[in-house]
Amino acid sequence: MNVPTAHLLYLSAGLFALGVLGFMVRRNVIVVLMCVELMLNAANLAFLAASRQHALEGKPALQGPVFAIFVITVAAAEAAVGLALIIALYRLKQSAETDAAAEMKG
Amino acid sequence: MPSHESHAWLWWIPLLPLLGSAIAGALHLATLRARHGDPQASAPASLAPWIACGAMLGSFVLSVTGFLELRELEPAARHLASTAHDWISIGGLDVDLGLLLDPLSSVMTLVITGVGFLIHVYASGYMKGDKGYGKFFAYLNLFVFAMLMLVLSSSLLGVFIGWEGVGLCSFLLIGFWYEKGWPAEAAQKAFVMNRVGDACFLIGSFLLIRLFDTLDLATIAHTVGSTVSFTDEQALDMSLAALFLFGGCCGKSAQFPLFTWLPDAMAGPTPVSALIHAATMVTSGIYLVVRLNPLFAASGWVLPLIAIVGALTALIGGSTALVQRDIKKVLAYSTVSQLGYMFLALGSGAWAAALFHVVTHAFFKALLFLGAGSVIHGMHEEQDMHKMGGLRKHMPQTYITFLAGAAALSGLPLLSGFFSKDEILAHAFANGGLYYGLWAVGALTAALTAYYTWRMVALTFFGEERFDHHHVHPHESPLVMTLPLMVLAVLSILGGVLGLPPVLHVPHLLAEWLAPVTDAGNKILAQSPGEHHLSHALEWVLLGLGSAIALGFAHTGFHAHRHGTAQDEFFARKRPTLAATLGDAWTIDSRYARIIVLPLRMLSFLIAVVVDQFAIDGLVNGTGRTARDIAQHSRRAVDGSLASYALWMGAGALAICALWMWS
Amino acid sequence: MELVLLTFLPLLGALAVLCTPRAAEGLQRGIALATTLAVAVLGVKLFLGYDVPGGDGAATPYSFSLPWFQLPWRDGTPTQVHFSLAMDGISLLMVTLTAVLMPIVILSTWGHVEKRVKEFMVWMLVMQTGMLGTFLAVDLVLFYFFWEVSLIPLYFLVGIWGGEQRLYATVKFFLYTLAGSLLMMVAIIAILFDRGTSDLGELIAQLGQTPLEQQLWYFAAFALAFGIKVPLLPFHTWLPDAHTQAPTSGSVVLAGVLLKMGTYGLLRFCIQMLPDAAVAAAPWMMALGAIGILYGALLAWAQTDLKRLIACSSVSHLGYVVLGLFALTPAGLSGGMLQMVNHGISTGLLFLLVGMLYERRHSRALDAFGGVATVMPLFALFWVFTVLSSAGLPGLNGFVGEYLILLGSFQSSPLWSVIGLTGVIFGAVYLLMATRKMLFGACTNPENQRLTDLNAREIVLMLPLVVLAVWLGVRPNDFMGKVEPDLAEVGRRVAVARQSTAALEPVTPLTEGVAAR
Amino acid sequence: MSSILFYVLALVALLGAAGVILAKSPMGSVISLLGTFFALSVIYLLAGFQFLAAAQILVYAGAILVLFLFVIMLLNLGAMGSRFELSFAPLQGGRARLAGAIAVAFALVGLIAAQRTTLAATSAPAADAPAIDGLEGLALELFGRYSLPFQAVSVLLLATMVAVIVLAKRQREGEHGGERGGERGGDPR
Repeated sequence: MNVPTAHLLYLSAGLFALGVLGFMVRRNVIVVLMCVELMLNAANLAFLAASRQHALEGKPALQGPVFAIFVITVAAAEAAVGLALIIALYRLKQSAETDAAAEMKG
Repeated sequence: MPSHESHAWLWWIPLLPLLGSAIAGALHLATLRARHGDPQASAPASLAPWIACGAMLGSFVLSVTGFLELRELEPAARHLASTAHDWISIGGLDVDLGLLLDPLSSVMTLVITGVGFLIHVYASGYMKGDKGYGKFFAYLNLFVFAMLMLVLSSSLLGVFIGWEGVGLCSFLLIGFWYEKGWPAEAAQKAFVMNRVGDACFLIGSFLLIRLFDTLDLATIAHTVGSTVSFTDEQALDMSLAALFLFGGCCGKSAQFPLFTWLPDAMAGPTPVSALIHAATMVTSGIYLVVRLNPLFAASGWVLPLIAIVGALTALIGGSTALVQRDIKKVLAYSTVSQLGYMFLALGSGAWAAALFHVVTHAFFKALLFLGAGSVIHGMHEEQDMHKMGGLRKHMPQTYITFLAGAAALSGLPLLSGFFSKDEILAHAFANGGLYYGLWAVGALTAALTAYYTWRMVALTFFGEERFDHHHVHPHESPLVMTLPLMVLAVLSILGGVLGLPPVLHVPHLLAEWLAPVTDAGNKILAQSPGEHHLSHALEWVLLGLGSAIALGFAHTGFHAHRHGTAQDEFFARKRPTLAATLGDAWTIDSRYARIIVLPLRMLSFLIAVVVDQFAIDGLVNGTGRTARDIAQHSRRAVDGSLASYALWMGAGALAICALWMWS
Repeated sequence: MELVLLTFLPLLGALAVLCTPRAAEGLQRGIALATTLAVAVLGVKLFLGYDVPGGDGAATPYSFSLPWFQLPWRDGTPTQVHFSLAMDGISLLMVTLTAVLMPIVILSTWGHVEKRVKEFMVWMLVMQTGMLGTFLAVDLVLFYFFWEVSLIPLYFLVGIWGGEQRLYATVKFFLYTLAGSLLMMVAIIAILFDRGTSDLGELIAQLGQTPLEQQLWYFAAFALAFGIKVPLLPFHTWLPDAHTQAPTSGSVVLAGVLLKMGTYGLLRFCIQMLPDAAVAAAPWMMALGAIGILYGALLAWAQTDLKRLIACSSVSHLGYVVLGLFALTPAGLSGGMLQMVNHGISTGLLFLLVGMLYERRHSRALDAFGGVATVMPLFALFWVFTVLSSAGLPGLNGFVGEYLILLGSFQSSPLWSVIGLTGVIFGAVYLLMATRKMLFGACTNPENQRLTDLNAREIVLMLPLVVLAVWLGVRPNDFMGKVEPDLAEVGRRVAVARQSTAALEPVTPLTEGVAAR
Repeated sequence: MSSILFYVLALVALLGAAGVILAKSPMGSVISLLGTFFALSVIYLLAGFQFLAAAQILVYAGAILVLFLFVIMLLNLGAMGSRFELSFAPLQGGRARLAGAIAVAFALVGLIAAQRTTLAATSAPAADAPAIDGLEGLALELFGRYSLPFQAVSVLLLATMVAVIVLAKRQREGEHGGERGGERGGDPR
């Protein structure tokens, strides 16, 4: 596909923007976590777009995928811990709403 | 220049009173400790007067020997310098403290120690039984030490030591009976006003340093005398230095702007008024001007200014004394007036005449003050003349000596006051021009002096006895008080012999004696325009006029009040406003309080409260408070809701991206 | 080597006091007194043994230097910060005053420090080390170190043993001085990295080459830090509070020595080290000094609390010192130096006397007293003596310093000298007002009638200061003789700077404005 | 032909992402997220990253999403039988507007950054060109230059496992700590 790399990056920006919007707007913690996943994916896409560009120009382009792999593992770890927290929170507050846990205030 | 071998014995003249003061002080502290035992014990203190009088006598004898030794030396070399103690040699300022006995200072020491000794003897009787007996003599001797330092010092800073020392002792002695409260205020007023004068004195000394780079009086007088011409910048500095030094003299010798402290200084015991506020301290200003007469002679417009201030002060003092009821206030304003005369003399260049009047004034004014003291002592602390009268029967010795003093003060012919006062008026008249006016003021004041002096004599010793008899039993003072009165009376009568007018073809003893000191000044004055000597005929006319004024006004003053206080009431009824303004020394003092003291007090309140606490402190505390408020607000932002945190994170990340994009 | 002993002997004393059991108050006081006496003896020995260095620039007889630590500098070569102490003419008088004053202060605590004596003595001794170190340090970093060491103990002294609002006063004092000294630290660091050395000797030689603009910035930083400590006019509001709330011994040390660290700093670091900047900023500093005199005097006149009145008088007196120092004439410099010592003695005495009165009457309000002289004649004698020494009566110590300062400032700018001179008049006014309200008048208040006069301890406590006051008044040369050469050297350097700045185009008002803050 | 496929897939991905935000129930979000992941995986394939396309499916869709599903089921949050509705409720309100503005700003930043990069459009690669992330090249890179990060990541995963076990373990009676809030009566705070 001879799609210019810029378009790939536009898509990544779009995905990231939606991720941020969801992260700030949604009240359900699980959906917030999903939006975080979404943002990470957008980052992955950007890495790969750049790597594709280097490959097309013939330069060594393996850094992109390696970073993408690391991003994936980190995302997995982050999701696991996030969900464990949600379970603990749920057991404590019987709800997954972000406003439930509001004691930690100044 | 001073003779070469140094006369260490000179130091004993001031040190004897200092020693006396220390011993008297120790005795006083001993009595304090003894008094802890039984309140009545005052044995140790009774020694104090003997020691004090002894010290005074010793230093008088030394002064006389110094005088005699000076007489042997031929006029040009009449200087006895003492060993110099290197006081300050710091930061480019070299001051050596040495004593210098020359004709001028020997006259002054003789007057100080002589009259001082008489007053000490008098005081031992007057102050007997007072709780602070020892302390009084300690202060009195300390005062004499300071006065002698002032008169004998060879450097201006040495004079300043005496200058402030005298101010301190007058503060201590005016406020001697501090339990009564108002003497302490009078003392503080005296000290602060003297301090104003001292500040001007200091500025004068700085200018002298800038001009002559030394503070040694002899060198300054010599340099001014011998230098032919001055650059106009130097001339300005010299007249400014003269002006500021004269400011210092005004403070100390109670001249026009700074004289209101002297009447209040009567709060002190009478011997103090006699010694400090009649004979010695107030004359220090005149001594300084005569000591630096070349500087003042060469200072151009300052000399007439001194004359004007002198004449004005004389008029104010004389007119105020007319309506005073307190006998000591009459004498105080009379002193102010006579000092005005002395400065009038200095202003017209008659240095010897001024000093002659200092000497005669010391005699008769001390006599009058001590006489008044003996009257007050007899009348059990009563000072209001309207409550006295007919005391001549009860106090014959005091009455006679008082008469002598009054005659001398009012300038009756052949007495000391007559000769010294008329010599001043003659010199003033001789200068011509502006001085004619000043002569007229002087003559008028002479009339006023005669009037109020004899009014005082009439009210106190004549007329019916206006005091209630069962409370007050006037009695003659003991011999220890009346003896000094007699000695002073003799001196007042014969004092005139020191300076007989030239028209009698008899040498003016004092003028010749002071010649070495005053020559330089007279030479400079001779160069200035205007003729300076009077024809014989004119002198006779002036002498006749002077004695006519004195006799006439003395007569009217005496007879108007011979029969009691009718004349005073009549005057008060007819001219209430004039009586009031005159009574309050032309309301100068109350104006000072209103125009100077009040605004300053408000300024200090303004500074202390508004500027200091409100503005500066407010600023400091304000910064503290704003820091706390900022912290308070930011605390509220942390409200625990995850959503808002998410927003903050989003905004923060955005800001960083933007920053990164556009940097 | 004696300098190290002199500086750290008090610290040893503090450790000794720490080891004593808490209850043994007598022992603690004894150790503190013994240590301070030892330091006093050593200080006086050093003072007497101090012979003026022979030729120009000969090494001062007492100096001690040890490499301390290194700081990375440009292109790898590290700068070496030395632990170097030295006593030359300028610091001689202040070190001796500190050494002599401390035993008197410790002796005065018998009357008014009862609770927690142990900590009090420890803090006092630590402070003495800090003070001695500050005067002796010849290395900028070391100077700053000791400057802070002397600052912290006073925070505790005022904070724990102080009066009612002691916390407000001590926090304000601490933050105020700390803010100033932080600025100074910035300047020290800047100098360190600009010149690569923090040794005063080298800096004095080298700082001449830095551009005037930069020198002015250094001057401003140092002047502000010392200005707060002196205290100069706008930064003085902490002093009355600190003094009213401080315990007697605390305020004696504060007035006697700590304030002089400010003026000493001005002399050492602002004038000796930065002469060109000093010449440029002299008019402004003289203005602050002269106005400070008047302002302090008027401030004192309006006070009703006795201790606050004396604190304001300190503002006025130190205004003299600043006026003298920045006159930059030999008379001014020597006068300023002498007045530092005089103020320590006369104000120290004043605070001791007020302390004694407070111990008996537990009140400092002027109106609460009246006619005390009838009941306490000895106290009245000492009080009048000290008031006269403080008001500058010739023959006592105040006069010589004051006269030199006014003469010196008259030589450089007559306007400020005359304004300073009016301070002489107001000085007498507020001191006499306080004396009259307190001592004279009838003794009506029954509480006043029961006051007991001074006891032997209190008199012995004050005698050395009284003797010093008279000795300084009558024979000031004995003290200033040793100091003259160094001050003359500073005077010479400033004169040289004055010619060179006169040759330079006049400093643009902006920088001068900068220097003024 | 394949460029058109890319734009279609891009659209699918964006819609899926929007679906995640707007889905009424978390179950709906999971499903739309799954759609985005598939679209991305195919895009990777088109771009020549075969390994990563597989990884995307296996790890993201297979593992993480399943985990989400599992948690949603465990806490029975999603309404099971309901249809997949969208609701625009979250986008109302001042806070949402602010969030919208920030999201748009991010998009803009991304777009500008993308334009600024000098990646000019290039010709299409040969259809049968070898994959960019060829296994042996990737392996050499992963275990060669990036061996340290690789180890670090494995440690990270271990730590995560421990954390998850501790956090999610149900506290049986008799063990103190952990669930204090629940057992002992109302907490005074």
